[in-house]
Amino acid sequence: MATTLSSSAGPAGAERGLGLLRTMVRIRVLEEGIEKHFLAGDIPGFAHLSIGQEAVAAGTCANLRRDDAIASTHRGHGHTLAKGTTMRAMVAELFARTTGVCKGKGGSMHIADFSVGMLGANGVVAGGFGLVAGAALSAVLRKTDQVAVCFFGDGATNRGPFHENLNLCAIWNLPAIFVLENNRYASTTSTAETMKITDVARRADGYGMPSAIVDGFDAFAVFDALETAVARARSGGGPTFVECKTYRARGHYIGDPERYRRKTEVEDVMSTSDPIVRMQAVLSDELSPQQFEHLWAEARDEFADAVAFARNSPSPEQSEAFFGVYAGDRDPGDPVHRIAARERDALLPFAPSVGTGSQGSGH
Amino acid sequence: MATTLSSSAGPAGAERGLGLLRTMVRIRVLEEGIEKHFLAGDIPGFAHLSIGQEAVAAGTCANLRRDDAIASTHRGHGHTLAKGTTMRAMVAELFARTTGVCKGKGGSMHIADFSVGMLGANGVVAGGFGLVAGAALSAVLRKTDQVAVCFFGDGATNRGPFHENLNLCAIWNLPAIFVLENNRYASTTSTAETMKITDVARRADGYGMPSAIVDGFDAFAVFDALETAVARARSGGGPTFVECKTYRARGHYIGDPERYRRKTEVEDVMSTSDPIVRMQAVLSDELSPQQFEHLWAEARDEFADAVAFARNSPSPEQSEAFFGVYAGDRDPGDPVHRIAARERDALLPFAPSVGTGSQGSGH
Amino acid sequence: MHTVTFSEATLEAMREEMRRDATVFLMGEDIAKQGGIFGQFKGLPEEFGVERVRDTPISEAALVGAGVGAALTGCRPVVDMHFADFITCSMDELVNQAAKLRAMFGEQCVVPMTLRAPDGITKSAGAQHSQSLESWFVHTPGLEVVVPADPEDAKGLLKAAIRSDNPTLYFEHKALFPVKGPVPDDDDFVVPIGKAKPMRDGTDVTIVTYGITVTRALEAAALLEAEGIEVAVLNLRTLWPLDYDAIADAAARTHRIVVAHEAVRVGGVGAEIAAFLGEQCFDDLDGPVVRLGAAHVPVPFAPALQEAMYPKTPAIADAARRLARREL
Amino acid sequence: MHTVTFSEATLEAMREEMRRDATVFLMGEDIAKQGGIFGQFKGLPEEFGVERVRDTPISEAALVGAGVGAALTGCRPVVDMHFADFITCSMDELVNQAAKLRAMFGEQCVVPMTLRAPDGITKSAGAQHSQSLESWFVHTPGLEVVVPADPEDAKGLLKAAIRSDNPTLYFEHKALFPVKGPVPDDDDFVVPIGKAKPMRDGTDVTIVTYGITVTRALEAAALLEAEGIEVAVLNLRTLWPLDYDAIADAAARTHRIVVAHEAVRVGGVGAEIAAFLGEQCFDDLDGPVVRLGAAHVPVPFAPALQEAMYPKTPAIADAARRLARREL
Ligand SMILES: Cc1ncc(C[n+]2csc(CCOP(=O)(O)OP(=O)(O)O)c2C)c(N)n1
Ligand SMILES: Cc1ncc(C[n+]2csc(CCOP(=O)(O)OP(=O)(O)O)c2C)c(N)n1
Ligand SMILES: [Mg+2]
Ligand SMILES: [Mg+2]
Repeated sequence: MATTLSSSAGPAGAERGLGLLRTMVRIRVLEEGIEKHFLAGDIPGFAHLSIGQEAVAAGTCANLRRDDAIASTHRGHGHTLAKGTTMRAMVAELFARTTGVCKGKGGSMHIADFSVGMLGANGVVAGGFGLVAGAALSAVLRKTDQVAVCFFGDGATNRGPFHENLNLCAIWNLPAIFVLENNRYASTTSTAETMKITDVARRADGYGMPSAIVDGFDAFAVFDALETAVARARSGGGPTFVECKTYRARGHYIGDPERYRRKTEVEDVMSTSDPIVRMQAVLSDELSPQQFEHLWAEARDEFADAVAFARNSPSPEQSEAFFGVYAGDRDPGDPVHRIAARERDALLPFAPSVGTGSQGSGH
Repeated sequence: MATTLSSSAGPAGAERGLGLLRTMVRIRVLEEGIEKHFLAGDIPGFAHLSIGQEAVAAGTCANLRRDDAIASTHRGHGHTLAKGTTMRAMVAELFARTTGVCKGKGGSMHIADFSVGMLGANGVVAGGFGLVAGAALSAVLRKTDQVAVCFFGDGATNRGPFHENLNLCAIWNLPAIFVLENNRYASTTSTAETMKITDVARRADGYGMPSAIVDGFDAFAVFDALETAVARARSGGGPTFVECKTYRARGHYIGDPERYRRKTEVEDVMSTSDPIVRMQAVLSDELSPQQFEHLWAEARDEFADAVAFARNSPSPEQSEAFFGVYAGDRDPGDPVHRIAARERDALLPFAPSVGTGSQGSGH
Repeated sequence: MHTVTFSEATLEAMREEMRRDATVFLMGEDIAKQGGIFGQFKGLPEEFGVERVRDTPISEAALVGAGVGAALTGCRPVVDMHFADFITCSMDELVNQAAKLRAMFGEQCVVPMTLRAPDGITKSAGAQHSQSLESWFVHTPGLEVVVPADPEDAKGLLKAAIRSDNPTLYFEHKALFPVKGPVPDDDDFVVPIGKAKPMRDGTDVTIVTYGITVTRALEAAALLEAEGIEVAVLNLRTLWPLDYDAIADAAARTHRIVVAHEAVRVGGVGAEIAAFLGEQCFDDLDGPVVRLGAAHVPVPFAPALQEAMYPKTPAIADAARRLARREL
Repeated sequence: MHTVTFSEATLEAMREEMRRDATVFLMGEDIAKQGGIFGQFKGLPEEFGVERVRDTPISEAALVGAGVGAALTGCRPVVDMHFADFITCSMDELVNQAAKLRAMFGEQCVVPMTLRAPDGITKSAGAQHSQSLESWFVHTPGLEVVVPADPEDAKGLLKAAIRSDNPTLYFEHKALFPVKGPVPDDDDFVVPIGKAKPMRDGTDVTIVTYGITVTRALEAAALLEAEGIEVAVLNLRTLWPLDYDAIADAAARTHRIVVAHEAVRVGGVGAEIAAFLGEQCFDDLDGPVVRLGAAHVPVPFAPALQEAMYPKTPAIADAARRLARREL
């Protein structure tokens, strides 16, 4: 899939580049901050960082409207931020506070923000394919021109739901876009061990779905591929598969001993491919070092504000553990409420009080 | 995948053809008989016929040793017979008798014969992929040169286990062969509705697995493709995908009203493609009409004998319903036996006596 | 009231809800072209078009997954599982997505999806086409589970399931589809989720049951009536949320309870009910709670074996009789 | 006896069985290169090679499916599910194939497959990484289910599972892996499948439990001992086949029973046990069988919420105390 005119050209391109750069910098700052606070014990649960992959989230979401949908993965901070969730709502969620976007019930692996069409990170690898197929089907049935985008990793492409949902979207010509972040690893396992092909995009052929392969370190390249794909989907042209060749610069999870690759491998890739460094180089004719520094400073301020916001937010009341599951369970007249209230009464008296600090550690 | 010399050539070819023809005729006679006895109420449950597809079973199994494995589908009579199960053991099973190959506990949809490496028909579409991947893996781990063959329909290729197991066999280079019977329909639904591609073999590319497309009405063509595939698998060359273009000449199940296609469609295909008619035509220089008739008569005798055998066989004792689940459950010292015996004692006194006739009807 | 088959009752429910709400749609394997294995989809594609009545590939995981996605984004999907046994092919989508998303996401969303699952033992369908799996889903927080026993339930519960904002499993017994019964004429008739229905009163024993076993329990009660034993029958209708109050009420009134279902007895819904009774109604019980269910075996193919391994009218009558006669 | 962690105990079991029987092999995601998330596979690829200790793609359905195929054809596969929650991704292979093939095929085959499934609530792993799903499989004929409570169980039950000719689910609680305890030195030490183990005697109440909750029950018993209440603790070890005799025995001896587990209470294994007691041991019971289990909610992320929704030592002690004091 070729775009005739790169979106990086001219003054419009520079402005676009600045937008993409800002998003990438915000993601980087957010994730470096998450790493620090996770290790400090402020963030419970698991956390997976997308450092090195920011161009995919930025280049994709820059093409989306607020009412378009995305589904994300266990590695979803970048997608979430790029789709429009505030750092406050995200950090408060990671800190397990009531002001978090999921009221502290989701955490990093299950962060979602329906106000911006973000249908959730997912603790199940390949969990997003069905959600996106369904959101795309829903757009058709409700006769809107919304599109739905699925982010997923190379590892997810070996699961059955990948196969079933891509085929379904192809035959029904749904406005879905499949954005593969091929970062060369699924946890400890390299793609060379889990598939014989090097370009996963070949699998799209088996569904009769058009595909593109792009340099996933180049936010412009991602933007261009998605621009075409989104236009196709929005105009009834059906789904597209976009394979972004990228790299995970951190461990699989925070704390990963990373025995499956050499430190130098990471350094080698990042020294030439860091998507932020590359974008800054592209924009260096248009923007001064001070302007770059300003972007970083803004992002750092935003993150510091989000941490302060999270710290000042309350942890949920323990009685909250028993509600918010069924649509009716806060209504005293609903049968399910009565059952939930009985469970609360049975267990809550024995609940240990738990500090706001982390119980977390890597998995 | 091309075979340089067709296995149909020369006197050896004629002998091979005769063998293939005999198998096809036996399958046809068996299934026409099953149809009759099902409609007469002798066979309970569901039954799915493979009439029109006999060349695939015959051409494939002629390449296999007794200790090679096959996994079949809900449409498995042909595969089972071709792999070496006797008609007696099959018909008795369909009649739900103790002399059936599964003691009457399986029936058409779950017929299996481990004595000939037949790992079972399967009531779950795509249920065979995992069994074959595992049997092939087992052959490698046990250091034998056995191969494992999976029969499956076009519909099954849209399920996740297809994807996962083909990829697994490819990356591990397992001695597995995937024989697709693309008969244009999955129940009421044509392949045109369920996939955008016409050659499912394209999906094999996505696993880096070699593939072949053959005329599935031509038993020689199937034989040749499988000869290559089996040789590859046996010699450590890994899996192969073989797509056989074929046609289901009967309803999806016995009793199917077939509203999804015109009667003339079936007649059109069968008038030109009936694999038995075609093989007889190929062999007409070598064999006389009497010889052909002899083949049919032999098969009919074999079937009549099998029906007589089944009719003379007992139905299982009702107490059998409670045992044969766990390896230990017939051993009075085993904990699971005691539980099973208690269940028998609780329910058996109320068991209605059931005749040997059918409760069956189409599904 | 009018009389229809169970199958037609589900059709009425589908038609009314699809007319009432344009976001309701249906998808499944082989549902449109021949009207479904049990005729339960007949005429729907003609009235609502193939956009809203979709034949699908054999891709259960995608169907349920896409059902969840559509439910999250403004639709009310009804997904037909063909046979309940194939829920196993979409278990992750159901259990780890549909059931959990609302809770995990802090109530940002609802998942108004209905799964229709023809289940139960009939006609030697064999081990892979005969299961009753409802117990798994009662144990799975986030799901609703309903099981109609007759055409009235079939219509009213299906409408309730479609209108519910929660993911709802609707288990319909294959052998019930041709059964006839009265159904209210009102287009807005729904059976409330979470409420059991007393089918008959009695003072000696209550048979607590659901689905096709309600019919067997009623037959058993009629048999025992002739012997002078008064048996009440409680049709649960909904398995989650379970109507514990109605069950406790039965214990308070008859003090003797039989729980019966076609699902495997061990770990079945009957265990939950019996355990509840033993815990919360201990003083009301004058005898053991007797549980009846299928044996702990895959359903065998041979008719003689199939018919031996699950409880029908005689077994139910025997348990109620012995309980009433203080023989237990 | 020697003292090892739970994780090391499983490693000993794997090593001994893999040495003993060349057909035993192991496969799973990310098990070889870093020794597993809990160190439970450390050193195995070095000793047995990557042919027998296989890192796999993320393809749970294929892993279990291939496990069944290998088990049918002469191997003894051990398949690691990574997290028990992902059994949902291979539910058909487990329930419709592994569990049923021997029965459907008239005993032509055995399916000696072991599924290792790290489960349970710990460290805010959230709703999709915290489930205890054993109840589903007790309800599924054809499967064995074992749940070790300590290193001794871990080793002995894993060896028994591998040697068993039936498909066996081995649920290992994530929080148990670092826990230390004594393990017999004998290479042929196995814990028999189907037998419960009394962990301590007592005359007032028995806590019937399994897995990680055994530790909590023992803590509760120790607390109550100080109050003069004598509490017995029965570690079930195997959930299927369930040791009904040992449970009945407990009822005969203490007449008061608490059943506790970390799985969801509703429809949990505790329901089967309580129902059995209410039915078969009615006259032995002096009070209600009290069931404790997790609330009927997906496990929440926030630590304060997670810790509120399942029973730990204080809740178990309270139930036993009230039962002993005739307050229930
Ligand atoms: C169904 C399922 N299997 C296994 C896991 C454990 N797991 C979490 S992330 C991961 C690797 C995913 O790899 P990939 O899809 O390439 O995404 P990446 O981590 O590289 O972003 C695994 C195996 C899971 N969460 N879900
Ligand atoms: C998992 C699953 N889904 C649905 C069905 C119902 N079903 C049985 S056969 C069949 C069609 C199979 O089509 P195909 O794979 O092409 O095989 P064919 O019948 O053409 O031989 C369907 C949908 C099933 N048995 N298993
Ligand atoms: Mg990856
Ligand atoms: Mg077909």
